[in-house]
Amino acid sequence: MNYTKSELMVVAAARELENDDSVLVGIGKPNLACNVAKRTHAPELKMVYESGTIGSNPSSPPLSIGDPVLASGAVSIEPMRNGFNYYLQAGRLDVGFLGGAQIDKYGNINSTVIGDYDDPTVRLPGSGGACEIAGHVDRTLMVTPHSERRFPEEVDFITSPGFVDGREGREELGLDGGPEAVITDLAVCRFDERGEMYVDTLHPNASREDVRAETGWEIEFADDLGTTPEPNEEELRLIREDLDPNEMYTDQAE
Amino acid sequence: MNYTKSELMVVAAARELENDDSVLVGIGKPNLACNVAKRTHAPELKMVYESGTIGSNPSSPPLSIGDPVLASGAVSIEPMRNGFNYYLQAGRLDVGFLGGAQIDKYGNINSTVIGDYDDPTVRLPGSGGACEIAGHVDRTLMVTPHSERRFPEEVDFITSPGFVDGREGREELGLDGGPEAVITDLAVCRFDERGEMYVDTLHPNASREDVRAETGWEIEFADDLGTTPEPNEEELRLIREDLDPNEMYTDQAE
Amino acid sequence: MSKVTSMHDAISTGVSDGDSIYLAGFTHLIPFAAGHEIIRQEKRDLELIRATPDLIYDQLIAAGCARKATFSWAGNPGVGSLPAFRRAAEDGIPTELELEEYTHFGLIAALDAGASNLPFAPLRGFIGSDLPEHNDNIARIESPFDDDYVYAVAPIQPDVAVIRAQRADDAGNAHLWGIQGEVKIAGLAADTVILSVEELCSEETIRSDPNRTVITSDDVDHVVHDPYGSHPSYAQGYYGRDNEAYIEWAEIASDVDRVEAWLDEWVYGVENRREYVEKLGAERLLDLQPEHSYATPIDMGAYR
Amino acid sequence: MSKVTSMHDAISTGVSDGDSIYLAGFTHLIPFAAGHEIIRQEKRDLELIRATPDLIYDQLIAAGCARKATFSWAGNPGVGSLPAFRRAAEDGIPTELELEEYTHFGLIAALDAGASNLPFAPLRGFIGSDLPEHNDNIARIESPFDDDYVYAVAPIQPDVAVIRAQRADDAGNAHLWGIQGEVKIAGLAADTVILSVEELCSEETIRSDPNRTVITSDDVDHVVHDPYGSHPSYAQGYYGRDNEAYIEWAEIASDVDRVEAWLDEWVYGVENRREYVEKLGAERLLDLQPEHSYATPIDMGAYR
Repeated sequence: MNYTKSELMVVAAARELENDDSVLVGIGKPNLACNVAKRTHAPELKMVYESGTIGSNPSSPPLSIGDPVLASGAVSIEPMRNGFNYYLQAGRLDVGFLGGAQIDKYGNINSTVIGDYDDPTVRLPGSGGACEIAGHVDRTLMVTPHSERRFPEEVDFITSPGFVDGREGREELGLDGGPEAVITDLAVCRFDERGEMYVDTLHPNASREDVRAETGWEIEFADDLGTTPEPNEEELRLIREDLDPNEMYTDQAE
Repeated sequence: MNYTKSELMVVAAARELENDDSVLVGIGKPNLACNVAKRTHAPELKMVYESGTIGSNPSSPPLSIGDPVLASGAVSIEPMRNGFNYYLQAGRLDVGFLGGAQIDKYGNINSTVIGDYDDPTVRLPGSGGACEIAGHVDRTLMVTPHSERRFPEEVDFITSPGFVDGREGREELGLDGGPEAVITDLAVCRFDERGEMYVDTLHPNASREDVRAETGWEIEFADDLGTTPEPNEEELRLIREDLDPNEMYTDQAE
Repeated sequence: MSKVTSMHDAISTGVSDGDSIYLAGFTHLIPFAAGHEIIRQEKRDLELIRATPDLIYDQLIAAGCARKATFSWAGNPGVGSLPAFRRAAEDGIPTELELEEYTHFGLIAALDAGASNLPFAPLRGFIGSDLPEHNDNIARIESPFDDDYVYAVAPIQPDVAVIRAQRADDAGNAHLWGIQGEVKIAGLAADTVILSVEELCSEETIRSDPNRTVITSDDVDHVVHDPYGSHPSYAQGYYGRDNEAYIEWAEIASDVDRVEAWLDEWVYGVENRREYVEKLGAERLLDLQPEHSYATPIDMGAYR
Repeated sequence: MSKVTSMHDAISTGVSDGDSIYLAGFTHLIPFAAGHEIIRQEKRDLELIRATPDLIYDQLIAAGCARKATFSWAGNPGVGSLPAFRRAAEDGIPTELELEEYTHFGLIAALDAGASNLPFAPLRGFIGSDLPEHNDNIARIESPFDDDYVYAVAPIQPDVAVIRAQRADDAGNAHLWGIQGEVKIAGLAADTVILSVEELCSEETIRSDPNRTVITSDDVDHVVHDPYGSHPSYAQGYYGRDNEAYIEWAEIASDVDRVEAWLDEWVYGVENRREYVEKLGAERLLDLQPEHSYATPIDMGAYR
């Protein structure tokens, strides 16, 4: 099959989802990934949005996490306090998608500032729901392009905790779960027993050198380094025909 | 007019209510009093129940504070947490009606136990909403028959705070408002600048001696001791014909 | 994915001796049928939790099912006290009854903390009351921002909650209207949830009005279709509160022998709620029937 | 008792220079018309509070109305950043912008504490984040019952909240459906509440469905009937979100001159929302129109 890097990223993310997961869906590629999963191997996937919609079944991909297609036909809609309090904090959500301007080797995410907090070079949007999503879901998934700027050894500001300074650090704070996978345009990365990011599979056509060049520290590679499985026909058809026909979130192969 | 003591109590309570009050209604005589007020001098009275119904307009007097007539036609219905949190605690309610097995000279109420807490002579129902109603409304009204047993100098157990050990005591706890009036079958009592109960008006046909005999301490009388105004024709008609035709909560004169 | 079962099976699977259970509802939608099934199955040593124990807990206590009551108001609303509760609390008849006592606000805040996975909930409650001295799960706590203070309550997380609603689909997504009480947070706080409804409906009906949903399928273990399952409490729009039955209980329950006879007739003597309702008879049902009064429609819109 | 007034009068009476204001709504029902009226009336030194500042706060900042933003996510959802917000925060253009920053959960908890008259709200939030170091209204607090801990946030009580709903009676009892966001607690926490609705309805309509009520008249100071008052945000069942307008803003707002031109045309250049809607034109309105999809009815019952 002919496919693009962004299509591969969406499909790799979709395959991280299991049939009985409740997932806090983000916008863009995460939304596509959830919809691909729901229409293939995970029909029971329960899609929850920060806006409080539970069990959404959007007829078309939403631009924001509060679009009306997420409310019409949802199973339930909760006020924000209830969504955060009862759903997120009480551990009802299995998976969360997060993005950020920087992700470091412990999976900590920065979406607040580049530079100093009080006098930033770039003022980013901030946490939104991310900090508590990172703290309370079982598995955090990150989908982001690979670049040295985006993958520093240490983030400028921890907006959302990964393993903080290692798995023990996170545990000492009383947080369960943690980062599960980082899906880039070069590889799928996971976290070792110390909580450090390593490369688990390289995408077809990507090399160790490509990854090293775009990572801000000496990232390690799995002993049994694999190749990321390619998207199949049905997955690509869903993206191209049903979910993102206008290529808003993916570049698409012909 | 011919009227009974219980009818007078209901009417005296009704007259404590003002047109723009939000009142947390109790069952029995308080419910009658609120409905008399709403149908006479206080048409804008907003009736709120512990069950979470706001702006109820019951077609017939409810037996409990959660009857379906309180829900049908209400302006709003809140889950219990919201009712207590946003309405009561945040000071949205002006008046509350409370009863109890004992009321003492500072207006403290006991509806928990007679005797020792751990080995009670009588186990009473407990606080329910009363403790926080007493703490958070501007004016607490009590409607109860006068007897020495019910009016001890000090209650066995403070379920709901009146002025605790005087107005200063209540203030030190951070509580506003407090007891406004105690309406008995002999008199209407109020509270002086120390927070002690005194007799403000005697009901027609009741004497100082009657009150002294039924009160557990040397209760004082207002310098300008008055007589409780009698119910008028319309108030009695409402009670007898519309609100309590079966004499569930009042004895009625012919 | 259907979780529909009988009340018999839901209780026998869901409730074990020694469990803490929460039969939810504030006056409205009280799960009487579930309580009666618990009595019939002779569950023992239960901790009964609810703000308002009501008649159903009085019956469970009278039947010897309870070891403890966690509550905030133990009375028969508008009528008087709960005789069986008092006999157990005052004289240990038929069993000793440990009490853990709150105010309504305090108990609801504790349940909310349980539903929220918080180590405590703050409230301006208990102030000036003697109650905190008698309950270790109530503690004073200072504000970290100024010299203000509140009380905190520890979380309550029942082993089992039985909740009722007007309608649900067979997976357990439920719509409730009228007085909501603490139904939602009881369901969210508990490990096991038994949902009993007046009507089974399609998932489409639920999805047509998501703001009406009180609990979703992920939190529900068993769904029971039990019409009139709340009598003598009520279901808004389906039947009214049988106030006569509440008034009668005051007399029945004041006498141990009469309670036994009543339990024999109305609980042990019927197999399930259907038989109970048949025994109630059509006349009583008709007397409790309200006229229809539909809510003004809302349009959710179908968006492409 | 009618509180119905024009948006012009509601804003000129309700909002003063220096106020803290909360234009409520999470994506849904954002009060754009109110924001534009604030710009037209040249209110200054406002503290803008909301989880998601959105385009309307970007416009208020660009117009020079703001001195401070209290927020948790300052972006254009699905599109990118808020250019005017960034210019003010990074370079003080057109005015310096003080920031008070939370997470969504933290800000909503703070607003809930404000609505509840609590000195703080606890949450398992901010854990592992650098944010608490930069905000004195976030503090760690220990559980009084075990060795657990949480963070607390101080209450937020805005001077003014503008909230929108689909329908209300003229006294301000309002029904809202779809995404509820923080509309209710914003209204409860604020001193002054301006309620703007798509439709005025009878009190009877409100009372037909009390579970749908988001706020009641006692908490509402002004009622404004402003159809399409949320465009380019949306009103569930009435019109859809104008996603094109959100996407276009990214380009417009990146250039100070284009922003000025846009404000001249769409804010200063129209007198009120009605003129704005006329300017939008019928074609755009039709494109945003959903098909009808009514909720399955519920019966509240008429009880005697």
